[in-house]
This record gives sequence, C-alpha cells and structure tokens, in this order.
Amino acid sequence: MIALSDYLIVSAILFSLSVAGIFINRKNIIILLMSVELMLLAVNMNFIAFSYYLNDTAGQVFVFFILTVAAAEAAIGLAILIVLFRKRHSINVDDISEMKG
Amino acid sequence: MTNSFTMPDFALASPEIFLLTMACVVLIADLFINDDNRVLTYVLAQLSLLGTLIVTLAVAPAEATYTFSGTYVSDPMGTILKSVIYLVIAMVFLYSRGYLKDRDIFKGEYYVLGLFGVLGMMIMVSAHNFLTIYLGLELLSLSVYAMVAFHKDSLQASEAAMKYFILGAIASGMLLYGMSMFYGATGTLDITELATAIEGKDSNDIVLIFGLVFVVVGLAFKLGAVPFHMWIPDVYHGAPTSVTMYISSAPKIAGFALFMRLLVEGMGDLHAGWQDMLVILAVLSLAVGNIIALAQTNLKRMLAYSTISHVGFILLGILAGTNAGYSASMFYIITYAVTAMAGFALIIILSRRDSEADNLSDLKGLSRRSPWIAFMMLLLMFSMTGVPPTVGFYAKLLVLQAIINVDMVWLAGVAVGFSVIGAFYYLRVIKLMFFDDVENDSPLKVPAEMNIAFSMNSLAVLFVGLFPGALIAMCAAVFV
Amino acid sequence: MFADLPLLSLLIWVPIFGGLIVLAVGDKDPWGARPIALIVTVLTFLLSIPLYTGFDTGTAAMQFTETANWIEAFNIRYALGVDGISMPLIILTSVIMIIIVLAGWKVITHRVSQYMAAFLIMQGLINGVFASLDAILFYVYWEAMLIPMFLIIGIWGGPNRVYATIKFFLYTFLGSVFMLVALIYLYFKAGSFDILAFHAVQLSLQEQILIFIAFLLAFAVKVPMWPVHTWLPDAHVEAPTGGSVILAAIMLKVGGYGFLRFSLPITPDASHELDWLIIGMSLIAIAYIGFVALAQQDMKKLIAYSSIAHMGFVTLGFFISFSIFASTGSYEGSALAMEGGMVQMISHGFISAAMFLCVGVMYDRMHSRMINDYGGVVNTMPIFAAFMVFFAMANAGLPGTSGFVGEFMVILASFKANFWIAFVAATTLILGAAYTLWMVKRVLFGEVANDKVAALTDLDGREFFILGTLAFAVLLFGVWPDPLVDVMHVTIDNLLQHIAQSKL
Amino acid sequence: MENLFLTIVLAPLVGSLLAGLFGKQIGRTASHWVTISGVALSCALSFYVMKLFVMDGMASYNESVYTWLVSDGIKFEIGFLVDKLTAIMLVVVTFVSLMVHIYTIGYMHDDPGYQRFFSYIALFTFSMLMLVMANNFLQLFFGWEAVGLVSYLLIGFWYTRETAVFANLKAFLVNRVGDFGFLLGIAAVLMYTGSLDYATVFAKVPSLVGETMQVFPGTEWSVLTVMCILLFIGAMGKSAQVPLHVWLPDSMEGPTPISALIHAATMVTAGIFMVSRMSPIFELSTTALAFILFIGAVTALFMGFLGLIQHDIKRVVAYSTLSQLGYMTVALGASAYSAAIFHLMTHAFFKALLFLAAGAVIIAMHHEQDMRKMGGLRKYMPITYWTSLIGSLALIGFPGFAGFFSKDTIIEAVHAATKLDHATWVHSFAYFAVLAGVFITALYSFRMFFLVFHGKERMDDHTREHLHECKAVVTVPLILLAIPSVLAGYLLSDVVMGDYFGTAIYVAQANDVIGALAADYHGILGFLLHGVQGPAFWLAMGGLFSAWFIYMKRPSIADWFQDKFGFLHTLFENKYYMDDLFIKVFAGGGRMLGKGLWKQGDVNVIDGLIVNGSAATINWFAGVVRVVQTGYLYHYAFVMILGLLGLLSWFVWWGA
Repeated sequence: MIALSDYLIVSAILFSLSVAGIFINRKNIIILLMSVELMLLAVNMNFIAFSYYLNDTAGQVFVFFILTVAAAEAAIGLAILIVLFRKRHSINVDDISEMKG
Repeated sequence: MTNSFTMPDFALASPEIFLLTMACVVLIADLFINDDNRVLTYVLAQLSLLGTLIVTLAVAPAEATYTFSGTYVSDPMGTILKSVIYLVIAMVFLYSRGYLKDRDIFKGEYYVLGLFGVLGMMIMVSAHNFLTIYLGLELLSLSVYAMVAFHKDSLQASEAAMKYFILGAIASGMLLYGMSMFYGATGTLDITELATAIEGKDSNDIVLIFGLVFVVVGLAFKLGAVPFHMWIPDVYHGAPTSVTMYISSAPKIAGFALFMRLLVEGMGDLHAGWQDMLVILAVLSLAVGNIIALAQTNLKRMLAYSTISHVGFILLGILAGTNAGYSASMFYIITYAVTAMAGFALIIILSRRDSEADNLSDLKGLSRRSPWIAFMMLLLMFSMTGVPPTVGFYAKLLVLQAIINVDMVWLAGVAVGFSVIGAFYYLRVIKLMFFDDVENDSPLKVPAEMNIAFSMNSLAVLFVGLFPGALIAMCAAVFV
Repeated sequence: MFADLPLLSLLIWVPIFGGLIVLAVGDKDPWGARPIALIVTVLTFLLSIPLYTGFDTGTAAMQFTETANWIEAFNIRYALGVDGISMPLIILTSVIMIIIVLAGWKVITHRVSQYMAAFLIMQGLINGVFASLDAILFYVYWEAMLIPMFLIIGIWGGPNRVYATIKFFLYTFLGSVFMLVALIYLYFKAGSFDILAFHAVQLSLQEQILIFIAFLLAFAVKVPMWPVHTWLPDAHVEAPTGGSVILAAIMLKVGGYGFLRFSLPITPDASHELDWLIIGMSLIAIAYIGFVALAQQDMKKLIAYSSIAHMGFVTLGFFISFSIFASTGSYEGSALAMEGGMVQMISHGFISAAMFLCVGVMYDRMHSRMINDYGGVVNTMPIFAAFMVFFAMANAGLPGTSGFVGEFMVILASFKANFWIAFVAATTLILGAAYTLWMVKRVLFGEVANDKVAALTDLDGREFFILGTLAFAVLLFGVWPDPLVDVMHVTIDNLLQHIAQSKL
Repeated sequence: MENLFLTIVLAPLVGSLLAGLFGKQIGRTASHWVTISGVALSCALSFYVMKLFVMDGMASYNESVYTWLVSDGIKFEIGFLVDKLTAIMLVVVTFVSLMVHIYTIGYMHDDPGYQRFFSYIALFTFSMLMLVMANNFLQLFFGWEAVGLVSYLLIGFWYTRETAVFANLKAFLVNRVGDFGFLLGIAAVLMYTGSLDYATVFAKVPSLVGETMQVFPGTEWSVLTVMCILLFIGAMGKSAQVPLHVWLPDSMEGPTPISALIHAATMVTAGIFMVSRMSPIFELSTTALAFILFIGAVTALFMGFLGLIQHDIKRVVAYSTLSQLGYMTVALGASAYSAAIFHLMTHAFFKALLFLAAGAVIIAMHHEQDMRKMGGLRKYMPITYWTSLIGSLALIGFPGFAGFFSKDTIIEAVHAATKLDHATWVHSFAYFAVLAGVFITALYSFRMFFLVFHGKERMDDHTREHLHECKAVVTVPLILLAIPSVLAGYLLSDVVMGDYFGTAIYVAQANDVIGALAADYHGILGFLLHGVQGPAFWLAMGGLFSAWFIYMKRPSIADWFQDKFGFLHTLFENKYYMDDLFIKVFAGGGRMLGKGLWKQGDVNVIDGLIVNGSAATINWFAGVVRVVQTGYLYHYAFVMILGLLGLLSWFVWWGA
C-alpha cells in the first residue's frame, strides 16, 4: 500500500526539481518552460492523491482544468519565446538581462 | 454540496457572460475592420465596458449571493471593485489609443486581450472556489503576458514578457500547490466550506500553515510584495507604456479581491498565521520599494518601485484583520489604481512617435511647457507621497488608523518612516518639472481628449481628497 | 452684522478661492494678478477684524465655532473655532499677507499669478491650521501648507533652492508624520478627532511620553528647535523675500501653536516629565544659536538663526511652568511665561518679517545677501537705514519695541524656575545685540563700500509703506502690549489649570 | 499734576519726532527751534517742580499713567514717581540738556546731520526723563535701554568713521552686559516681591532679610545680596565701572556735545541714580554695599591713572569722568547716597562745562583733538579759558568750587565709613583710593589745562591764523554752566547735610555715615575751613603743583618717568589690557566660538553627519540594494524561492 504521504513526498520532490530547474538552469529558456510544466504536474499529483484519499472528485476535476490551462500557458510561453528569439536570435537565459537595477 | 443538478442563477453572472460575448464579438469584428477604421474596435471595446458596467449595476445584489454551486459570488465588494476595474480599464484604453497609433501597434489584439483580461479580473473578484480563482487568475495572466509581448518590435517588451511569464507561472504553481494542501487538509475547494472546515482546526496545523505559506506567496506575487516583486520593475519598464498602465492599475484591484476571498473569507481563522507573514512582506515592501526607488532614473521603473511600496501599505490594511482594515485597503487600492494610472498617462502624454519619454530627465521644465499638465502631475505626486488634501493622504490615514486600532503602533511608525524616505523621489519628480531649467521649452501639444481625461483623472485625486467621505463610506459599508 | 457670517470659513476659503482666481487670470496681463491678490488679502484682513472686536475675553471656550460633518465614517468633522491663543495668530497672518503681496509687487516678474496664488492659498491653509478644532482637519491644513511653500522656495528661490526646498519639505514631513500616528492613537482613546476631546483623554505616563515625542518631532521641526533647525537657514536663504517673510513670521508660529494646542493639554504629565528636554533645547537655541548667528556672513542666514534663537523663548516660555512649580511650589509666574511666549510669537512675526523685508529691499537693488558686499548703505539710503536700525533694535529686544515684551516676560518668569535658566536666557541681551548690530554696523555704517552701494536709491513709496506699517506694529505692541495679552488671559489660565492637573 | 509730568517727559519727545521725521521738510532752523523749545519747556517745568517741592513742600507723587501689561496677576504699569530725588535729577538733566542743545547750534553748525542730531539729543532727554521719573522697574529698564540706544546712535553719529561705528557697537554691547545683570536683578525683584512697582517692592524687601537662594548647588546666598549685585551690574555697565568701563573712552568718538550730555553729565550717572533710588534694597545688604564700594574705589583710582597719559583732550576728560563716577559709586557703597547724588549734580555741571569747553577748543582747532598740537590758547579764547579754569578747579575740588563740597563730603563719608562697626579692609582701601584719586585728578586735570591753554603754541600756522573765540551759542552755555559749577556746592547744607531727600533715600541706622557728618556739620564756612585742613586739599594742591612743574617747568620729568617706569607706561597705554580682554577674548572668542559651533555643530555634525549623512546613506544603500535586481531571470526566481523558504522555515519549522 502506498501511503498518501508517499505521493506527497514524490510531488514535493517534483516541485523541488522544477524549482531547481528554474534557477539552476542558465542556458535555455525552453528548459524553463519545461520546469514550469513540471511544477504544475507536481501540483496535479498532489490533487489527485488527495482526491483519491478523500474520495472526492473535485480534486480530479481541478486537475483537468490545470492541464488545460497549462496547455494554454505553454502556447503563450512558446509564442513569447518566438518573439524573443526573433529579436534576440538566442534563447539563452543569460541574454535576457537588458533591464536591471 | 447537493448531488441533484439545479439550474445555476445565470443572471448573477450576466456581467461576465456579457463581457465574454462582447470580447468574442470584438475579436471577430476586428477581423473585418481594416487598419484605417481600427478606431471602431476601440469604440466597440469601450462600449463593451460600458455595457458591462450597466449590467453589473443592474444585477448587483444587496448582499452576497452565490451561484454555480457556490463557485461564484456576487456581493457589494465585488460590484464596487468590478465597477472600478471597468472605469480604470476604459481610461487605460482611452489613454492608450494615441500611443498605440504612434507605434503602429494600434491593433485589435490589444483591446481583445484587454477585455479578456478584464473578464479574468471579474472572475477573480467574484470567485468563491479555488477552481474559479485559479481560472480567473490564469485568464488575466495569460492575457497580460500576451499584451506585454505584443509590441513585437521591442526587444525590451519581449524580454519583459518572458520574465513575467516564467515568474508568473512559478507563482501560479506555488499558489496551486498551496491550494492542493488546503484541499488535502480540508477536503474542499469551496471557500465557504473551507472557512467552516478550518474553524475547528488547530491554527498551528502544520499542513495548513504549509499551504498557507504557499498561498500567501502566490498572492504576494500578484500584488508584487517583496520578495516576490522582482518582476515588477522589469515588466513595468519593458512593457509598452499602455500595457504598463494596464498592469499597474486594475489587476492590483483584482489581486486585492483575491486576498479578501482567500485569506479573509476562506482562512479568516488562520488570521494569526497570515498576519505575521503579511507583516514581514509589508515591512519589506515598504523598505525595498521606497529605498530602491530613490536610485532610479527611469520614470517607469521608479513608479514600479513606488507601486511596491504602496503594496506594503495595502498589506498593512489587510493584515490588521479588521473590517476597518479591509475597507482601508480597499480604499487604498482603488485610489492608488486611479493615481498610478494617471502617472503612466503622463508618460504617454510626453511620449512622441520616435521617443519613449520614460526617463526622469524628460520631465525637466515641464511646468514651462505646460503648466497645467505639470500641475496635475504635481497633484498625483503629492497624492502618492500622501500629502493632504490629495486622496493619497486619506488612504494612508485609513490604513494607519486600522493598524493602530489593533495595537500595532510600531508598524505604523515604520510605515510613516519609510513614506518620508519615499517622499524624496516624488519630490524629485516635482523638482524636475517645476524647478529645473528647460532644455526643450517648446509648448507641449496634448490632444484634447488626453488633456481632458488626464485632468479629470488628476482632479479626481484632489476632489476625493477634499471630500473623501463618500468613497470612505462606500468602502466601509462593504465590510460590516 | 458680522456675527452671522461664518467668519473662520471665510478666512480660510476667501484666500484659497482668491488664489484660484488669480491663477485663472494668469500672466497674460502681468498687472492683473497683483491687484486681485491685494484685494483678496485686504478683504481677508477686513474679515479678520471682527474676530478681535467680537472676541469675548471672558471665556476660555472656543468662539466663532462652526461645525459640519465631513467624513462621517470616522467622525471627522469640519470644526472650526478660535480662542485667545489662535485668534491673534490669525490676525497676524492677515496682516503679514498684505505685506507679502505688496513686497512681491514689483520684485516678482515671472510667473506672477502663480506666485500670488501660492501665497493666497497658503494663507487660507495657515488660517485653517489655527482655526481647526478637528485633528484631521488640522493635519490636512498643516501638511497641505507644505505644498505652496515647497513651490515658493523651489520656483522663485535662489541658486541653491532645490536643496533647500527639498530639505525643508522632508524635514517637516518627517516631523509631522509621527504626529499623525499620535493623532490616530488619540482618536481611539477619545472616540473622535475632536481636539478638545483629546484634551480630556486619560493616558498613562508611557502613552503620554510617546505621544509627546511624536508631537515634539512635528512641532520642534516647525518652530524650529535645536537640533532640528538646520532646514531653516537654508530655506530662508534660498526663499524669495515673500517666502522668507511667511516662513519666519507665520510658519514658525504654527509649531509654537501646536505645543499649546496639542502637547501641553494632551500630555501634561509627559510635558512635566520631559520639560527639562524642551528647556534644554530652548536654552541651547538661545545661546548656541546666538553664537552661530554671530559667525554668519549671509544676512538672511543671520536673521534666520536669530529667528531660531528668538523662538527659543517661545518654547522656553511654554514649558517653564513645571519648573516654576518645582522651584516655588506654585504655578504663579507660569501664565507670565506662557503669555510671554505668545507675545514673542506675535512680535517675532512682525520683527522677523521686517528684517527679511529689509534684506529684501537691499537684495532687490544689489542682488547680494552677503554682508561683505555692503557697507555704508546709510549714505545712500538714509530712510531705509533708519528703518533697519529700528528693526535691528527691535530684534535685539530693545524696550519700547515688541521684541522686548516677550523676552522680558519669559526671562522674568524663568528666574522663578531657576537662576541659571534665566541666566542663559538673558544672554540673548548680549548675543542678540551682538549679531544684529554687528551686521548693522557692517552693512549700514562706514564709508560707501563700492560703486554698487553708491548707486543705491532710497525706499520708494511701496517699500516705505510696508516697513512703516511693520514699524508701527512693532512700536505699538512695544509701548502697549496689553490689548494683545488681554485676549489671551482666560485661555492661558484655563490651559494652565488644565495642565496642572495630572492625567495619571 | 499728571499733565505736568507728562508735559515734562513728552515735550522733548515731540520735538524729537518733529525734527527727526520732518527734519528735511521743516529745515535746520526750525528743527533746532522745536527741539530746544521742547527741552526748554521741560527745563522750566522741572524748575517749577523743584520749586513745588522746596518752596511749597509738596509731597512726593506716585501715580501710574497707563497699564502696560497685565499678566499672571502682575500689573506692569507706566507711571511717575516724582519726589525730591527725581526733582534734582529733572533739574540737572533738563538744564544740562538745554545748555547742550543751545551749544549744539554752534558746534554742529556745518554738519549735514544737523536735524538728526537735534532729534537724537531731544530723544535722549525724553529717555533720560523716563528713566528718572519711573515709578517701577519696567519703565526704569525702558529708560535705561532707551538712553543706551540714543547713546549708540550718537556715538556713531558720524557713521562713515570706522572708529565711531566701532565705538558705538562696543558701547552698546558692553552696556548690554550690564543690562544682562540688571534684567536678572529685575527678575529677582519680581520673583521675591511679586511686583515691579517701587513702592510695593520697597515695602516688601525688609521681609526678605535672611532669606537665601541657591545659585550654585550647595551654596546658600542671601537673596538680597544677589538681587543687589545683579542690579548693580546694570549700574556698572551704564555708569562705566570697572570692568565694564571700556566703552566710555571710546564713546568720545561721538560729537562733543554728546560727550558732555550723555557721557559725562546724565546717562552715565543713571547707575548712580538707580542705586540711590533702590537704597531701600541696597541698604539691606552690607555685602552688596561692600562690593559696590570696592568697584567704585578701583574705578576712581585706576581710571585716573589712565587720564595721565592721554593726548586726546576729550579722552582725558573721559577718564576723569570715569574716575569721578568711581567717586560717586564709592559714595553709594558707603551708604552716602545723598553725597553721591550731590556729586552727581555738581559733576554734571562742571563736567559738562569741561566737555563743552573742550569742544570749543576743538572747534577753534578745526577738529583737532591732540593736545600735543595745542598750547597757549589762553590769549585766543579768553572765555573758554576762564570757564575751563572754573571747571578744572571744580573738578579737582578746589575749595569754594562745587566739586570741593561734593567730593570732600564723599571723602569724609568714606572716612566715617571706615569707622563703622562692620567696616572691613574694603572700606580702608576705598578711603585710600579716594584720597589718592584727588592727587591724580588734580595732576591730569591741570596737565590738560596747562598743555592746552599755556605754554608753547604747537599748532601749525594755518590753524593759528584762524584761532578765535567761538560764537555766542557756544560761549553762553559755557558761562551758564560755569555758574552752577561754582555755586552748586553751596547747596550742600540743604541737599546733603539737611534733610532734603527725606524718605526718597533710605539709609539704615548702622550705615548712616552722612548722619554722622551732619552731626559735625556747622555750616558751609566750617566745612570750607575743615576742608582746607584736611589731606584732600593738600593732595589736590600737590597735584596741581606737580602738573605745573612736570608739564610746564620740566617736561623732561615726564620722559624720565616714561623711561624708568616703562612697564607702567605700557600698562597705562594699553589701559590695563582691558580693551584687549574685551575685544580679543570676549568678542573675538565669541566669534570664534560662533564660527566653531556653526561649522562643527551645524554644518558638520547636524547637517553633514545627521541630515545629509542619513540622506547620503540611504542613497548609497539604494544604490547597493538595486544591484540585487540583476536582470537575470534565475536570480529573480531564486529570490522568490528564498522568500518562500524563508517564510516556510519561519512559520512551519520554527513555529509561528
């Protein structure tokens, strides 16, 4: 039997991985987008685990919404990336630091 | 929650439905409008907002009424906040037209995205369920990400959009993570049920506190409280001014609504927990916002940091945890949205086709070029400083009153102390306009509609300052 | 006929609307703004006269009261009224304003309408400060006053005006925000923002001390007391003559007024507890600043420092009563000191205004404030020199001028408290004479120093009128101060009775 | 009655205002006429008042005119106390003033500030009258300061002269030092008696005997002593007693009529008058009286020395004035108030005479004041010569002249005082000082007299050609002043030895030296005879003879003295270094201190360190903190995570 806490720990690990991915990665914006998706997946995992554990479907419904929104988000993210690439000719994270201070 | 399906009361949500319809209409209509007649899109967008306002006021209930299985609430606070949002966005659209035209980005997308963003804010304001909250938030965020990036020729804009997008996504993730914790702890997504569920719980429940931290972080990001403020300066700076104006005004109001719905209505019993967190965030915001603003040379960035410091004040009102505090924050956020919008409007007024007048030095000698505009800006700056008889003073007054009432006098002292530091950079703006020698003393040409709108906007800051009673009463009446 | 008019409201709003009218008239016709401004100030002055003639000296209650709801949610009212403390200050303001308008008549040549409007609006706001009976209303006027002053110094000031005006603003703003916190705190204690209700509130000693310090910050900066005085010399130096006049003659009085209206009655025990602090700061102001004034090369700076020293007597007079009680076991003499402080405020209003105007008269001709650029002015401007010597003597506290009365009363009273307090206070006799007359010597007397001085022309009719009016006032209150003090008696006695009662 | 006194006071004021405000319009002649008639009216009325007292036996008058201020239950009033003491002062002041007014017509004839001058001296008369007629301390202080003001204006009358405007500032400031004490004294009076009205105060002071106050912690001082010394410090300033005498010699920068009126006859005697007026207070403190005696004695003796080496004719007279003021003060200290007032009166006449005579010489010499360039003027200026001789004889106390009676009374009084029960070394010292002073006085007076009127004619030819006696407006006042300089002494029987003052002056039984003298007094002739046998007379004669011998017969002696006692000469030349003390140490030190406080305190510490320093710190901090905003996305995210972790650790792990 896998306990609820195991799911939560896995999701927490996923979440931490995504976070780490965001600020350790300095090369590629696409990885950033992926990390963001990963973060949402961690959340989804949480919801589903709780939903199952609580025997309540609302959590699973929420997950579907999150997935949908995540798709839209990815679309927008990529769109912005393209705009950026067209101007900058690079998707290096270090390169998008014109504004600071 | 009942299992039998009952027809939800669509009438209560008719403003959202109306605006959704209109946004789609604008989207489609815009396809058939050529560039020369683009103004039609603009007019349509304005009409949509006007219509939405009418509908909102028409269906506004006298007290909180729920529909869609409790995921949606319509209450006086919502009505007021939504109305202000329409008004503010209508003004933003008005100010933006010339700016967009000058930069050849007078496109339908701006208005369509803008309207969808408004829809998102409306949902945020009326949301009464984690799900609706999330949906509203994302609708707004996605629209705004796109709007920031929408000036395709601007490198800064795309950079800002990317930063905003990534950080916003992280914040959403954290918020969601927190929500999932609450879901796990209470088994519900509904705010009302959440409140009842928490009531029985130990307020030191580790899961709840854990979830609370994540929720607070998510919310703090939306408002731009330190240390979740990093996006604000860059986004404000990089985005086209018309979009900056959009971001800086109405979404803050929606953000405030989120705080109210989630923290106050949903987690009122965890007040002790989130109060302390907000104290930290508020003090940091006041300090960082005011201090870093001193070092800015770019007006948009300066206003961005100033926003952060004002967020500190708004948080103060909320953390007081009393009705007086909430109404104070509400008053603050409304008046601040109006004031900040006008501040960015000035940049638009000063900007020319080939130049973005967003450097502080561009303000030099403004009082020679246009005494009236300069005087209006002076009112705005004093309002942001919090000097009577402008409205900014009453905003601060009410907030201070609220926190002093809950015996947090020291916090009031910290707040006013930092606002003195803050006064310096507002004064510098006035100094540039009034005291500095003119480099370019050609009279400023301001389109009539801009002039009128800007004047009305700024005079409102003064007028509400002279007679703040009505607005204060309105905000106070919401929380009884 | 005047009894029915809402006099105080008129005194506040006539100048403000007058200012707006002047603004609207604009600078198209450069002479348009001036007559209107003059008419408004004269009208305001006329309106202030019934305050004196209709004043009932037999009661300590507020008179000419007006009340209207303003912000009902917090019980904030538009409540006005005057007593023996505020009434003379309002009249002083109306007199000084006429003089300021006249003083700027020819001198100000750019943005005339804005200049006049700023002063008119300021007048309304200052009257509002003196007349408010509601703490928030008071605070609104108090802070709003900064805006026109900020602009006056910043726009029409000297070369270093930006530094001076921002310093001025931040200093005073820093002082007053903490007062706001204290006012709000009191609101929760008293249940309303009514200042008179504040007076009755019971407070523990610790509360009182904190509130007292908050008030002290606000008022001490305005007065200004050592060590928060350094904004004043800079502000004065850079301000146009009219700005210096209003700053010295009226704005400083607002601080003194605050002590009487807020600090003493609301926190009597803290005032008692901390009176050594105020007395110490006052004495430092008198002696230390007296020496500092001696070293000044810039006339305006010198007069600014002398203002600080003179205002030291005001605060000394206001806070000496506890010490008198400690020393003699009765409050006898306290009223003398307090009324002395009040008289000093009024008299300083005239004298400092006159001194700054004198410097202004020279500055308009020579465009220098430095003492070294002058010498032998009396040779070319004898009438002016006569006035200046007269005002200098008044500044040095010569009996027969109003400058003497307040200092005399305060020194007499402070002797009761402690020999050494009186001793240090009395050094003003020497120091005041030293810095004022030394300046007079270097500026007025001697051979004509240079060609510019040789080319000076004496006073014109307008300047003569201005200085003459002030000289008359200075002389009148020096020879017969009783009418001035008479209106204060009951109010001051009442205040003293109030502060003699511990709130603990 | 009130109208009479008001007229006395206000007539000069009206004249002054007319001449001062409308001098240009009404012209020179009208200006002197209005002022002179104002003062003449006062003078006539003063004599009338005198007559009322002496002939008609009027009681003293003490009424208030108006209420200046009521505060704290204390009534500050302006009013007149006119008794015999006042009457004598009225006569002296108005008479000398009138003489000086008339004289001024001639002296200031060519001066462009003619009207202004008349306005000032009439204003002075007004102020002085206010002072002497006051019935309370407030008005006294008003008059006190007002005469100081006019003195300031008049010393600096020739405002283009650097020395004049220096001298007037110095005079005012040194006087202010005195006033500083005086004001504190008044404050003490108010504190302990609750009133500033003379009558009330005098009635109250006896009850203060034995009361003490703490000035320095741990010391108990008699209230009355403190009060008296403070008041006397005021008198020291105004009456130029050591060490506050430094202004008087410099005040000679003013026009000569002023030196006569203000700096010899009237204003400088205000302190003497004041102490006499306050005799009911001073009599209660023997310590204070001893202090006064000591100061007076020092002034009388040491200021005389300085007169010996002056070359400026006016300065010699000035030092002699200082010395004579010392005599008066000594009299006060010996409780011989009536003698002091009597000397005040005679001195007013003969010293005014000497000054005016000196002025006449100066006119004749075309404003040359150096005695080394004079000599032999006797034949050119007979009237001036003879009147000067009278003045000088009166000054040295030659029997029969006014000064003899007054000065001898003082010497006798001090002598009597040394025999009092509570006499100390101070009394003996004072007696020595006044006796030695007689010799010195005679020496410098006749040194001046001989140098100016006898001996070789040392002026240049141009001046000599134009030497002639002055006009009548100058000489008539000289003659008119010469008369009382001789005759005023004969009032001794009445004024001092008789009971002229009555209750106006109070002398305690134990101090009553004049009473002792009066007991031995057998008419004016007896006094004369007694005087001729006394040491004072022989000392005066010795001084006179020495002057003749040293300066006429053997001028080499003076040089020899200068060689042998160079240090003394240097000491005198530098006026005991008192001027240096005041100018370098006090004035210079004050300026240094001011500059130091300003530069270090205000500019560096308060403004530099605290105000601008904190602003700069915040700005610097802002510059540092903004670096955190690196522009790198991962840093932004990192900060967010840090914030999250921070909150989490704070609230979850450490517990909220």
